[in-house]
Parts: sequence; structure tokens; C-alpha cells
Amino acid sequence: MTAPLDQLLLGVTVATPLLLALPAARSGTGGRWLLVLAALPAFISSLLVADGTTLDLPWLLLGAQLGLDGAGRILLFASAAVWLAAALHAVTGDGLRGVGARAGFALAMAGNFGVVLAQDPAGFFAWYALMSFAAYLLVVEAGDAAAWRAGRVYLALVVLGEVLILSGLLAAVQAGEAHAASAARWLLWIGFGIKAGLVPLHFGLPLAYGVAPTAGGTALAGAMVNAGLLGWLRFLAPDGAPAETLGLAMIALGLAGAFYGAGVGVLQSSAKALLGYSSVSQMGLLAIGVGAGVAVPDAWPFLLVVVTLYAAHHAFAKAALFVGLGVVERTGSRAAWLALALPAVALVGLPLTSGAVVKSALKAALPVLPAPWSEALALGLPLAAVGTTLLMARLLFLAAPRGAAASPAGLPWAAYAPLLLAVGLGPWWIGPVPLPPASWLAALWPGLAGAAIAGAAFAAWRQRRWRTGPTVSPGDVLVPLERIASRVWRHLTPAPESHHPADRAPAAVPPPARQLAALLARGERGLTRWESVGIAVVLLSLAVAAASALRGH
Amino acid sequence: MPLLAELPLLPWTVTLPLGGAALSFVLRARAPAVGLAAGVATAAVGLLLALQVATAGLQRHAVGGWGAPLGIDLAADGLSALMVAMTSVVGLWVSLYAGAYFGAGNQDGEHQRAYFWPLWLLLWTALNALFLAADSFNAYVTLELLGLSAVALVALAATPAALGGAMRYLLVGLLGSLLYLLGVGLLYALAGTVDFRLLAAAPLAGPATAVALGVITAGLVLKTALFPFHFWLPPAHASAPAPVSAVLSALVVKASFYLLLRFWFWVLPEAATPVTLNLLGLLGALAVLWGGLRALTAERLKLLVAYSTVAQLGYLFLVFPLALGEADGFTAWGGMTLLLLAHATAKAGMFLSAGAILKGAAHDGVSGIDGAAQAMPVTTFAFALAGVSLIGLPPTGGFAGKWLLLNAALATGQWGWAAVLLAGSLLAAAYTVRVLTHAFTRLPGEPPACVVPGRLEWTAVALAVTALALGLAAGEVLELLRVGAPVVGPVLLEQAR
Amino acid sequence: MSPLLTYGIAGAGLIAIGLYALIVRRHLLRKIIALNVIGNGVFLTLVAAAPRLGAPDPVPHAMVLTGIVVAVSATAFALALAVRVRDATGAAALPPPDGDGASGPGH
Amino acid sequence: MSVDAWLPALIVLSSLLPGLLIFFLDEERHALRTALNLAGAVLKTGLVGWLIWGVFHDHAFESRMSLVPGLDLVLAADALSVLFVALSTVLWLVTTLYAIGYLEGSPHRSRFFGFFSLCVSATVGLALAGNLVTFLIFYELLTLATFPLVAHRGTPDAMRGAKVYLAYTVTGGAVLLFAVAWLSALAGPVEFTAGGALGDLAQTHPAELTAIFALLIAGLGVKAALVPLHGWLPQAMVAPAPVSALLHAVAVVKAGAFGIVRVVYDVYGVTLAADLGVLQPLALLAAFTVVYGSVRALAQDGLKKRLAYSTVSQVSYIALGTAIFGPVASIGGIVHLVHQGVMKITLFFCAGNLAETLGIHNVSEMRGCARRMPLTMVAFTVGALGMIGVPPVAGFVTKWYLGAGAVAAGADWVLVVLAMSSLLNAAYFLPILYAAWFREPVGPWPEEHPRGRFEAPLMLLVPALVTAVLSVAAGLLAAAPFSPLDWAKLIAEREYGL
Amino acid sequence: MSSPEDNAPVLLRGIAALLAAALGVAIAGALTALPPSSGLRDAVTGQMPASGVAHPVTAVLLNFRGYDTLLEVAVLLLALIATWSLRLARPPAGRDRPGLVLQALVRLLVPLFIVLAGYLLWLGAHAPGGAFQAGALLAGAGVLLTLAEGRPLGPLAPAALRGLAVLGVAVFLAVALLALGGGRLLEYPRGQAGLLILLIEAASTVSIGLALAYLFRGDEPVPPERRP
Repeated sequence: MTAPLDQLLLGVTVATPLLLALPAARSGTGGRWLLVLAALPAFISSLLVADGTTLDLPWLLLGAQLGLDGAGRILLFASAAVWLAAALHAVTGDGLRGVGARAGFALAMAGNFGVVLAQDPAGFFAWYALMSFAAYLLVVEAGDAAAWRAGRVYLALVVLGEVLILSGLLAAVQAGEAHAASAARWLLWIGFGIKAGLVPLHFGLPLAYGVAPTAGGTALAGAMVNAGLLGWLRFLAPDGAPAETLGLAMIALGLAGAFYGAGVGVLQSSAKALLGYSSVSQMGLLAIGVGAGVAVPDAWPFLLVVVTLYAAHHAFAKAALFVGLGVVERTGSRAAWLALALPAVALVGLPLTSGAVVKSALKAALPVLPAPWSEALALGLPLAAVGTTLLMARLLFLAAPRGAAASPAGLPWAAYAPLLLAVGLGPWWIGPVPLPPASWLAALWPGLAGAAIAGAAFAAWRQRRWRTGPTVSPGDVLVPLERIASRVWRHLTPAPESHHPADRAPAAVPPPARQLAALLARGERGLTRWESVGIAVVLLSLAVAAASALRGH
Repeated sequence: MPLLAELPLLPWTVTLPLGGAALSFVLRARAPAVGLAAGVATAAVGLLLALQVATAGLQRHAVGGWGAPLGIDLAADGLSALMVAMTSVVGLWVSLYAGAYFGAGNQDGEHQRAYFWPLWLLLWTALNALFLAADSFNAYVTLELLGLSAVALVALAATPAALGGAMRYLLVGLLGSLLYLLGVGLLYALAGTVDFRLLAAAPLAGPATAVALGVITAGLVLKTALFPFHFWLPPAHASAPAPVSAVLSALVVKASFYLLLRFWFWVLPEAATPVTLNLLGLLGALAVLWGGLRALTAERLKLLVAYSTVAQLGYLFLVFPLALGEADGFTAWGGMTLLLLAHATAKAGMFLSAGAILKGAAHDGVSGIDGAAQAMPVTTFAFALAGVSLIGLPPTGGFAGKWLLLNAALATGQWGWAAVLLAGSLLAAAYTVRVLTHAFTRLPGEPPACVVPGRLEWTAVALAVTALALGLAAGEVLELLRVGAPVVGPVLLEQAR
Repeated sequence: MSPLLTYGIAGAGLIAIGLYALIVRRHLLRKIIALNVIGNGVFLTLVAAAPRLGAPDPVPHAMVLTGIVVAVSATAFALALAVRVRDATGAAALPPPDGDGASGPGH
Repeated sequence: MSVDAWLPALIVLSSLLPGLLIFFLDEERHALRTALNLAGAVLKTGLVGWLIWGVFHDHAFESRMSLVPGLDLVLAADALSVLFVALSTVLWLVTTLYAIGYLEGSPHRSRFFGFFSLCVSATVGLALAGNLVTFLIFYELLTLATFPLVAHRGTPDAMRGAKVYLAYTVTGGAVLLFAVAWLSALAGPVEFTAGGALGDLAQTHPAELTAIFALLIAGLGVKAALVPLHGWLPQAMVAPAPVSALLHAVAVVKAGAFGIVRVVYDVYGVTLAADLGVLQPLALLAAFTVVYGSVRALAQDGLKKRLAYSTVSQVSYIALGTAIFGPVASIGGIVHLVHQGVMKITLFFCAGNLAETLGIHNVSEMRGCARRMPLTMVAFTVGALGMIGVPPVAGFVTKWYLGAGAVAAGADWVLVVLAMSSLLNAAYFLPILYAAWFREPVGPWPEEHPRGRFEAPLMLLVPALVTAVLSVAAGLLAAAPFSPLDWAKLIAEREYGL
Repeated sequence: MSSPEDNAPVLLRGIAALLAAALGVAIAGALTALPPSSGLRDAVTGQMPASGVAHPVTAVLLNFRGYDTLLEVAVLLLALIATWSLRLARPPAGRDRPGLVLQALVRLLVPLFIVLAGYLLWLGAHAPGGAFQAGALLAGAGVLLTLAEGRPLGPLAPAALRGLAVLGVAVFLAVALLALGGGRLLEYPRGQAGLLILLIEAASTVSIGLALAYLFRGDEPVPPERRP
């Protein structure tokens, strides 16, 4: 059922960004058009390629296979769109100025598409690694101290993640062994969790988002986060083995992430870092969905769809927010700022937004969970939504344009507008999910509550009740960790060493050797006395004679 | 090859060098030319003889036509053929070397040149005569001829050290041969013959036999410089002129060892007891360790090489416990022989290269050869290659020999000797490297120019390469060795499963 | 006790005496003399050991004659060498054997 | 096919003879020497190509020559030897090019290239060795041929390094000799045979066999730099860059590892080894070495020293894979013979280029050097990522099979080892890349440096790039026919009789 | 010339004495235990007619075991060469002219010695005597001359001197090799044994006498300009 044309498209999808990486990097800022071009095939194939199309590349790596399935199509569509938008936005003059950044952008794009399409573990891992390492170039694009720090942290997390994932995959490919299978899942959960902002390994996200210029940040926040999620979907799928503990653990940490991200995010002073924290909390919600599917295998198929859609929704919303932020920063236009509200409410999940649809779907799936959990979640999700509302409010507050900036060259809305459109049309393309009035209320109150709290806070601020709120530096838990790490590092790594031979004088003959020589010489003197030798001669002749004479008898 | 079988090579191997000696003594001005010619001829005949034995089996020549016991016979079995071949090869290269070594011009050089050739050819005569002697008393005469010529050659260096070494060497040699003669006399009184073959056939027993074996062993071991009787060897070998040192270490000490083998393995094998065999083996082991350690710590290059000879001779004595007692003694026997031949060629090469290096060196200390690898790469290469064979690294003859000895030791469960073999290898490696590190040390400034004639370099290389080739031709050597061998058995033992 | 045996025992005695002197005495001349004593002892033993039935066996006599000539030659050379050593080292005794320690232009 | 009986010998001779000829060339005969070198290398490559084809079609290549009755010098070609031969041949060709460029105008080139060729001949010889004794012979030859290369510079440092090197290797050689002799005394001449050559000996002499195995591994472990026998490797760093490259990638270290593979698979047979219970200790030792080497590498500032310790760790992957019972792990170990070779040689080439062009010897001096020498650093980056195990570079394939095999064999702890080593690799390689690519240079580069133009001279640059490409290709096309991985699978099949 | 430090420590001397004595006793014991035998006497007497001489010892020395004697002559030659190679310092030549008595004695004795030597040589064929005894006598004459005039022979060219020294070996070797041409080394042709032996002995006598005489003198006479 796989048409050659579809297969070709799949191949082109990943090949284009790879091949365009070098030209895009070398050919100046004009190369950013090539990046737009690079994302197109993915977009097209996400629309055209038939389900179940597979492209076998038996000679590649360990025998690679690319393919497109339902979940893959949705995520490919979302990622392709986000990458496209990011590239377009860059074209309008914001970001991707450096050679490295452009190369990284293209390669990360290729990796991202590859991850979505890869159907074999080794291939998946390879694409995943390509994406992660290439993204480093986007993180450090700014090139200032903060960027380098973020880059270092990001890289450390990437390596850690890669190692965990590789170990997990290796354990997983030997699915025959039960002991391996369960170990594999835990490893994979954490490994992919690092990219999916799993608390407490989440601090890479806010840090990276905070320093990455708009285009790169958009790609990170909108597209690449989902790679982690996809990892979960691909490798944690129930296979008969009981995995309830894991599932519940995922739910627990997911919930924690949802609140933690909101809580710490509110205390951020940088809008982009705040977006990072919102991603942490959103991915927490997604983790809850996946966890539920892992814990209750029967619910998996439905949850798979829900989670995938949620991820797509989140991708668009986040991307829109990021790009919007960029636009507001550069143009200082109030319209752009107001427009931010749309993706914001979508994230909150007010009715008539994609958010509402996916969230209600998620809620609908949760009762399958065992006793305490379903209730806890029934209570927890709305509260999380409140947190989200606060986050978004704080975001709008931080993003509010202070005075007009220089109007930029190019068309600043080129990427922003389509994204807004996509977010707005979200509910319709996701599919008209009937929202009973009850759930209207359920969908509404967290937003209202949050808005109320936010309004109160804002009012207090206006009346100079308090100037600046308490803030947490992006990457909260990281700070102590970093201190420890740097100490260990200093301990392990050497002080620069000079290689002048003069510094290391050649070792003289060790005294032991001298002593040995003296000892031997003394012995030799004794041995070489004529007397001793003569006596020895006589002795020997007598000994031999005696021995053979005795034998004679 | 019927023709080859007919040739009376045995007498010629003895008479050619003797005539050469006389001639080179008379025609002093032409001594080098005459000597070299005689040397080449002798070497050729010697190698032909080996070929003859290999193809036609045992050779025997009744001098005067009387035949034993009344007359004296010359005889060649595998072992003696190999010994003569060894003498021929070493002798040939040493002759070529010596032709260029004893410089004309200064008076000492002239003098040495004039006397080296007759003495060296007499030594060669003695060696061939001894290896081919089928008659124990005749062997005594050759032993004396050998000892005196060797001493005279050492004294040729004329330095106080050399003269002292020569004197010591002479006294030891005379004592040794007198003890040997006493033993021969006793055996004659018992058996009424001095012919090795007839002695072996005769029923020898009783105290006279015991005493005879005792004094013969003591005398020959003394001449072979087995630990602790080695005290005369290092000073003599280290202070002699380089070609002489080469001959002494390579050949002369082997002669008395060869006689020792004749008596223990052919004449009186039944007189051997586990005690005596292990005693000899033990002394050999001590020699290996002691000589190695001394070489490791020696200050002078040639003294280092001389002590390495002491160590290498020790290996040979392992043949007594490993071969004489055993049912299948041939493995150890072959190993010993290969080691003996390999040491002869390698050690000769080592002494020749050392002599060549020291000719240009500031002093004769080991550190005196710093930078030699730059100035004389070829010679350094020769020294290194010889060292490799002494260490016993493959594919040299030293390796083949050690391998067989090791195999014999392990297969017969005599672990101690195996350990000794390895320890000896490590020590040899250590002192070889000690020299090479100095040779490779780069001197500041321009690399010194090579000061010695090329012949000094190439002859050394040739000998070292021979030692290497020996490892590849080990099969042929062992085949030849089987001719009239006193022990039987497969080449390689296998422990009974 | 046949006369031959007395010769033999005398020979054995000479050998013992010579050995003792060779071991104990340090002067080169004495060592050389000691060697000659040993040699004579050996020759005596040979002749005595040879035949013990009827007329003498000429072979040992011939051997001893050869041995004597060899001994004469060796002694002559040994004496010359001893003189040379004395001239070179100033003492008619064996110099200590371990001439170790780098010295002078080599070879 | 009578040529089959000659091919292995010819392959050895194709580098031996040029080597011997080169010894006797004057320093000035540059062109002739180069011609000889390259002719030998190319000829050998051709012959090896033929060999591969033949072995794949189950030809029996065997050259046999009797040293001593019952002691034969056997050169034979099986899948495993072909793998190693191909590796050393290709890398020799590249390294020769590199060395020609590297030693331009330096003294004693004839000596150098002579021993260089001998070194390769010895490597190829022990790769083709058909029995234990032949292996031993070439193993020792290798020791001898490399000593002058390490000592080449003749400086006190070099001499000390060479001394240490020889002290270790000769001792190891002696132990090996002892073990081999003992084994031969037990079992007679030991011919390498897939699945083991000892037959029923295990029933009669289990204790001896265990002891011999320990001795064999000890002897081989010296060259394979198994902790605690690794001390010589960092010392030998004083050698010129091409030598280090060859030592680490192909010749010495690899010879030891290859020997371990041979002993486990073709002497004892992996099943027998497992029954004797000797594999587990070996695996533990190798694992410890892997981690230890990485930790020590972290503490080195000298670039070559860091690379040396990384070799210590990387080479033990081979022993590790060999010591895990099961085809998958074996594939991982065997294929790493090749992968580590190409990756590590790339790194050393680059280190040499940096030292030659910019005079950089220490990690701490590498800031911004990538801007100065981008191509070199690209190659270096590829090698480094490969060492970390980042796909699609070859190292990833190794780790994949090692881990999978370990899990399959129920040795999950190996996964932990792999994880730790990967983390450590990243810890000591990524900072280098970071500094090289993203940091500003500390000072101006030595423009007056004789070769300081833009990049390293082509003769030095091209080999590095070639090997870099090879290491990517080896990973990227791992599943393609005739890839190292494919070949390793073939070997494993034959060893396990699958 | 015996000085206190001429002896080894007492302990060593004791041990040495003990062991030497033990060895002597062992040898004596071995001799007493020898079984009776007639050695090779009968073989020699059986072959005497073919030996070409009448005296058994001479027969053994120069025929049956002539090869030993060849080497032995070589040893003597070697001793001469070796001694010369040492380049001994000349004994102080400044001695005053020998007294009249000595001169007369020399004039009287030297010719007599030479005649006696010839007689001994001829006698050797059938009675104790022969080349060595004759040579010894010649050497005695040489010694006398040395004492009287500082050198055994008159102004003889060094080369000629060396020629005479090797004469014995040369002739012996020549005969041996001629025989080898016919059959075996030193296998005298039928009937000519006596003559050849005499020839050999004559040549050897000269060489032996010269060798012994010059061994007594110590150094090699060399033309004054080569003197160190």
C-alpha cells in the first residue's frame, strides 16, 4: 500500500533539511530562505502521504526505516508548521544571523522530522541525537555569557538524556527479557523526560528558552519538546507487561510538574523563561495522559490520540506565543501584544479554543484510573489550569510593550499571523468535539479564577503596593547543582600543564640500581678470588666423583 | 651426492688452517692476505663437511690408516659437523672483520696484524681438530693448542688489563686441561683405549671411572667458565681486541663444553646421577641469573657483553637435567644445540659491533656509545639484532632453542628450569635495551660522522642476520643434529593427555 | 704394593701438593711451578696407571712424552707472559679481575 | 588454486620487503623512498582486496612453513584475520601519506620508514597468524619494530618512554611465551580454529587451562593496555604523531586486543571459556579498564595524553565484548577493532596537525583553534563524537551491539559501565570541542610558524579527513554489505557456528 | 721472593689443603682399584714391522699416533709465536763481554752438542732418543750461544729465522698431505715409512732446537729500526 511517490516524499522530507544545511549556513542571511524551503517538504508530506507508508533503507545505520502513522502525521504536521513559522519569522529579520545558528537550525529540523518518521529504535535514537546536538547551536546563538551557561547546561542534559535513552533502548530491543523490558521503560521515561521538561530535570527548558533568539526558541518550544513526548508514545506503549507503578509515577511527577512549572514560572522576570516554565507545566499535563495510558493499557489507544492532539495544540500555541513575543519586542505594536491573548487563552483552555477540546478529552479519559488517582486528578487539572492562567497573565504583563521600538525591516507578521490563525481554527481542525454546558462551566472557572487573582495582583501593583515581586532565577534547582558540579569538575580536571621537557628533569639512575650494582660487585669479588675458585674446582670434581661412585654401588 | 661423500674433508679441515698459520707466520708482510685466503678456504671446507654429514651420515677418517684403538681417528657426527660449521661461519666473518680491524700504519697495529693471523689460524686449527677428534687424548692436545693460542690472542691487546686477563686465563686453562688429561689417563688404564667410541662401548665402572668423570668434569667446566668458575672469562673477553673477544665468546668456550657433552652423553651416560645432573643444571641457572645481573650493572660495554656470555653459557647446562635423564631427550638436546649455535653467531656479531662502535667512542663505558645510532646505524642495527637473538625473541635461533628447552621443561614438569629461561630472557632484554637506549640517545649538534671502514659494520650485520636465519632453518639444523645423536625422541614433546 | 703403584701414589701426592700451591700461592712464578708439579704428577700417574702386566705399554709413554713437550711449551709461554705482566703492572701477581669502571680509549 | 597458498605470505612481504629496502636508502633519496612506501601500501591494499573476496567465497588461504618439526609458521586467512588485515592495510596507506608529510625534512627518515613498514608487516603477520606460535612470533616482532619508532626523537623523554614501553611489552611477551609454551606442551601446536582448538583437554586439565588463560590474558593485556598493565601507553606518547596514531589505532594496542579475541574464540572457544568461568573475570577487568581510562583521561591536559587514556578505555570495549558470552556482544567487540581504529587515528592525525601547524600540545591551548583550522577540527569533532557514541559515527554502532549483547547475556551491569564511560567520554571531549569551536583564541597564532598558512598542509590534512569520512561511513552504512559490522556478523556466525 | 701477603688467609689455606689432599687420596684410591690390563701393548708389537722403525715409542709417536705429534710440534711453534707476540723488553744488553772461560767452553761444547744431536736423532729409530732429545741438545747449544753472544744464531734474516721455526711443521704437514693424496692422512707409503719418519724428525729437530733456544731468549730478534 506504499506508493513510490509517498516513499520518495518521506525521503525528501528528511533529506532536504540535511542537504540544505550547508548551503543555508554558507550563503549569508539570505540562507534563511533556504531554511523555509527546507521545512516545506515535511509540511507537504504531512498532508499528502498516505497512512502506513514506509520507506526501508536497509543499508543505512543498522537498517533504518522511515514511516508515517496516525500520531506521526499529526506531530509531523505540527512540527513542520512550527519550523516553517520559525524560519519565516527569522526571514523577517529576527535571528539566525550566525553561520552556526543556520546550520544548527537546519540540522535540528532534519533531526526533528527524522524522529517523527523513524520506525526503528536505532534510527530514532540517531535522529534524536542529531536534533538535540544541533539545537545546541540555537541555544548559544546569542553568544553572551548567559547563552554559554545555558548551552553548557543544555548540553550536559542532552548527554545525560542520550545515555539514558541509549541504555533504555538497548534494554528494550531485547524485549524478550522481562527484566530488561521494565528497566528499559523507566530509563526511557526519564531519558525522554529530560527533553519533555520532566521535573526535576526540567531546568534545561526555561534556561534554553530564556536565551535563545525567537526563531530558535520557537523551534525548541514548539517542535522539539514534542520529540521527547513522541519518545514516550513510541517506546512506552503497553506491551502486556504490567507497568502500573511506572504509569502512576509518571502521573505523579506530571502533576508535580504542572504545578511546579506554574508556581515557579509566575515568579520569572523574563517572558521567554516564563514560557519555558509554562512548557514544563504543559508537558506535565501530557505526562499525566501518557502515564494514564501506561498504567491502564486499555485506555492507551484513546489516550494516544488525545495526547497527540494535545501536543499539536500546545505546539501551535507555544509557537504563536514565542513568535508573538518576538514581534512585540521588535515592533512594540499593541496589536501584536493583544493578539498574544489568543494563544494564551488557548493554553488555559477556555471554551471555543483547542485547549478546551483537548483538556476535556483528557479529563474524559482519566476516570479509568484506580481509586485515589482519578479523584486527585479531577481536582488537580482545574487547579493546574488556574496556574496556567496566572502564568499567561504574568506573561502578558511582562510582554507589555514599553514605548515604541524601531519598526523593523521585512514583514514582522509574516509568521505570526498564520500561527494565530492556526490556533484560532484549532478546534475546527481538531474536530468538533461536543462540549456539554456542564463542561463549559468546568472549562470556564479556572480561567476566571486565575484572571481574578491576576487582576488583584495587577491592581495591587498599580497602587504601588509592591514594586517588584519576588523572582526566581531561571533554572531554579540548577543553581545549587551547578555549584556542586563545578566543584567536582575542578577536582577532576587538570591545571594547564607545560610540556617543556625542561620542567621534567630525566630521572637519574635510581638508587636501588646503584645498590644492586655495588652488591653484585662485592659478590663478584668474592667469587673471583682465585682461592674460592680453586676450592670450588676441587669440590666439584670430588662431588661428581663421589656421586657417580655411590651410584656404582 | 656420491662425489661429496668421497671427499676426504675431515683431514683438510684441520690441515688447511694449520698450513695457513705456518705460511702467514713466515710471510709476515702478506699475513693478512694469506690468512684471509686460508680462512676462506677453511670455512668452505668446514661448511662442505657439514653438508657431507647431512647427506652421507657419519664420517670417519683413520689417520695413518691404523684406526682405533691403535691409531687416531677423525670423526664427524651431527653435533661435531654443526660445531665445525659454526666455527666456519663465525671464523669467516671474523677474518673479514679482522682484516679491516687491525689498522696498518702505527707500529702497534702492524705488530698486532703480523701476529693475529698465525695465532688465529692456529686457534682455528685447534677448534676444528677438537670438534673432529674421535680420540680423547688427541682432544687433550687440541685443548692445549686452543688454550695457548687463545691466551696469546688476548695478550695481543697488550694493555695491563688484557695481560692480567690473559695470565689468569692461561693458568685456568692449564689447570683445566691437566685435570682433563688425568681423567683420560685413568680411563685409558681402565679400557685400554682413548677412542670415544670404544670407551663408550667398554664396561666402565668403579672408583677409577668416578674419579675420572669428576676431574674431567671439573677441568672442562672450569674451561667453560660455568658459574662460579667464570671469574677468568669477563676480564679476558672484555679486554681482548674485538675480533678476538668475538672468537673467544663464540667458539672457544664452546669447545670445552662440547667435550663435556662427549663424556657425559656418549662415554659415561650411565655414570650420571640425578644429583650431578641437577647440580650442573643449578650452576647453569645461577650463571644465567648472575651473569645477567652483572651485565645489567656493568660499566663497560665489552664487560657487559662478556657477562652476557656467562649468562648464555648457563642455558646450555640446562641440557643435563632436561635431556640426560629423560626418555625423549632430543627436545632439550636440540634446544641446547640451537641456543649454542645462535649464541655463537649472535655474540660474535655483538662483540664485532661493539668493537666497531668503540673504535670511534670517547671511552669504553656503556655511555660512550651515545649517538651511535646516528653515527653508525648499521652497526647499531647489528647489535640490536644480535641482542634480539640473545633475548630469545622470535624468529631468531635463540627463540627456537629457548622454545625447545621451555617445551622440554614444561612437558617433563621441571618448572624451575622454565622459570630460569624466562628470567634469563628478561635480564637479557634489560641489558640489551640499556645499551640501545644509549645508542639511540641523540647527541647535541650535528650527528657524528661514521669513523670506521664499512667492512667492520657489514660483517657484524652478517653474523647477526645468521643468528636470525638460524631460527628459520632450525628444522634443517635439527635434522643434521640427529646424525649420531646420543638421545632420541620427537622434536617437540607433548605431555601425555 | 707394586713399584708402579708407589709411582702412582707419588703422582697423586704431587697433584695434591701442586693443587694446594696453585690455590694458595699468589706469586705468578709459584703458580706456574705449581702447575708444573701438577703436570708431573699427572704424567707420573699416567705411566704408573698404564699397564700392570709384563712388559711396558709404549702408548702411555708416548702420550707422556707428548704431554711433556706441551707442558714445556706452555710453561715457557707462561713465564714470558708472567714477565710481561710484571713489566706492565709492576707486580708478579694477578691483578684484581674486575677491571670495571669506564676507562681510557676503548678496545 | 595454488596462489591461495602464497597470498598471505605475499601480503606480509608486500610491506616487509619495501621496509628492508628503505633501511638502506640514503636520507636524500626522498622520492624513491616515498615511491617504495606507496608502492608497498598500494600493492598490499590490492592483495587484501583479493583476500577479502576469496575469504568471502570460502577460499582456504594458508601459507605454511616449518620452523621446527611440529612448530610451523602458518599464515592463514579467516574472516577475523581479514577484518584486521584490511583495517591495518588501509590505515597504513593513510598513515604513510601522513607520515611522509609529517616528517618532511626531519632526520633519519630512512630508519623511520623502515621500521614503520616492519611494524605494519608484523601487524599484518599477526593478523594472518594461523596458530599461536606464529602469532607470538609476530607479536614480538611488533614489539621490536615499534621500539625504534617510539625512541625515534632520541630526546631524554623519548628514551624514557621507549624504555618503559619495552620494559612492559617484553615482560608481557615473556609471560605470553611461557603461556604459549605451556599450552603447546599440553596440547601440541595450537592452530586457530573457529569454536576452539583444545578439544577434550578441558575435561582432563581444567586447572591448567584456567591458569594458562590467565597468563595469556596477562601477556596480551600489556599491549591491550588492560589496567593495571597500561602504564606504558601514556609514556609512549612522546613518539611522533604518525607513530602514536599507528600504535593506538592499528599496531600495538590493537594487536593485544586482537590476541585476546583470538585466544577466547579460536584457541579456547567461547563455549569452553565460558564453562571454565574465565570470561566473567575478564569482563570485569575490561569494564574496570573502560571506566578507569576515561577517568584518568579527564585529568589530562596534554592532548595526546588525554587521547592515550581514552585509548586505554576504548580498546577495552573489544575485550569487554569478547568476554560477554553471546553473538551480539561479540559482534560489538569485534567491530570495535575497526571502529576504534579509524576514529582514534583521526584524532591523532588532528592532534599532530595542531602541534605541527599551531604548536598546540595541550587542551588548555586549544581555544578557538577551530577558526584557524576548521577542517582539521571538523575531523577531530567527528572522531570525538564517535568516541562518545553519537550516531551516526561508528562508535555508536559498537555501543549499540555491546549493550544489546550484554542485556541479551543477562549482564545488565555492562549497560551501567557503557553509560558511565559515555558520560565520561563526553566530559573530556565536549569541553575540547567547545573551546575549539566557540571560545576566542587566547592570543595571536604563531604566524611565523614554518607551516602556519591557513590549514595544515594537504599531506597532513587529507589523511585526517579521509579517516574521518571512514569513521562516519562505517557507522552510517553499518548495515550495508561488506561494512565492518556486516563482516563482524559473519565472524560471529562462524565462531558461534550459527 | 716469598712475602707474607703471598699467601691466602689461613682458613682458606686449611680448606684448600684438606680438599687437595682428599682429591689426592681419591686418585690414589682409584689407582689401587685399577684392574690389571695390558693396554695397547700387543696391538703395538703386532704392528711394529709395518711401522718403519724399531723402537715402539718412536713408532707410536711418529706413526701410530703421529697426528698427535704433528699437533704437538704445532704447539711448540705456537709457544714460540705467542712468546714473540708478547714483545718482551730486551734483557739489559749492557753486560760486559763474557769471560774467556765461557768463550772457550762455547767453542768446545757447541760443535759437540750438534754432533750429539745428530747421533740422538739417528738413534731414535731403534732406541730411546729421537727428534725431541736431539732438539733439546741443539737448544742447549743455542742457550750457550745466547749466554755468550746474546743470540743463539748468527746474523740470520728474521724471515729465514721464521722459516726454520716452521720447518718442522711444514715438512710434517707436507708428508701428511702427500700421504693423504695416496690414501689417508699420514698414511706412509709401504716401505718408505722409515725414511719419511727420519725426514720429519730431522726437520723437527731443527725447529725444536731453534724454538726452545728462542723461548729461552724470550723476544724476537728484529732489525734495529723496528725496535720500539
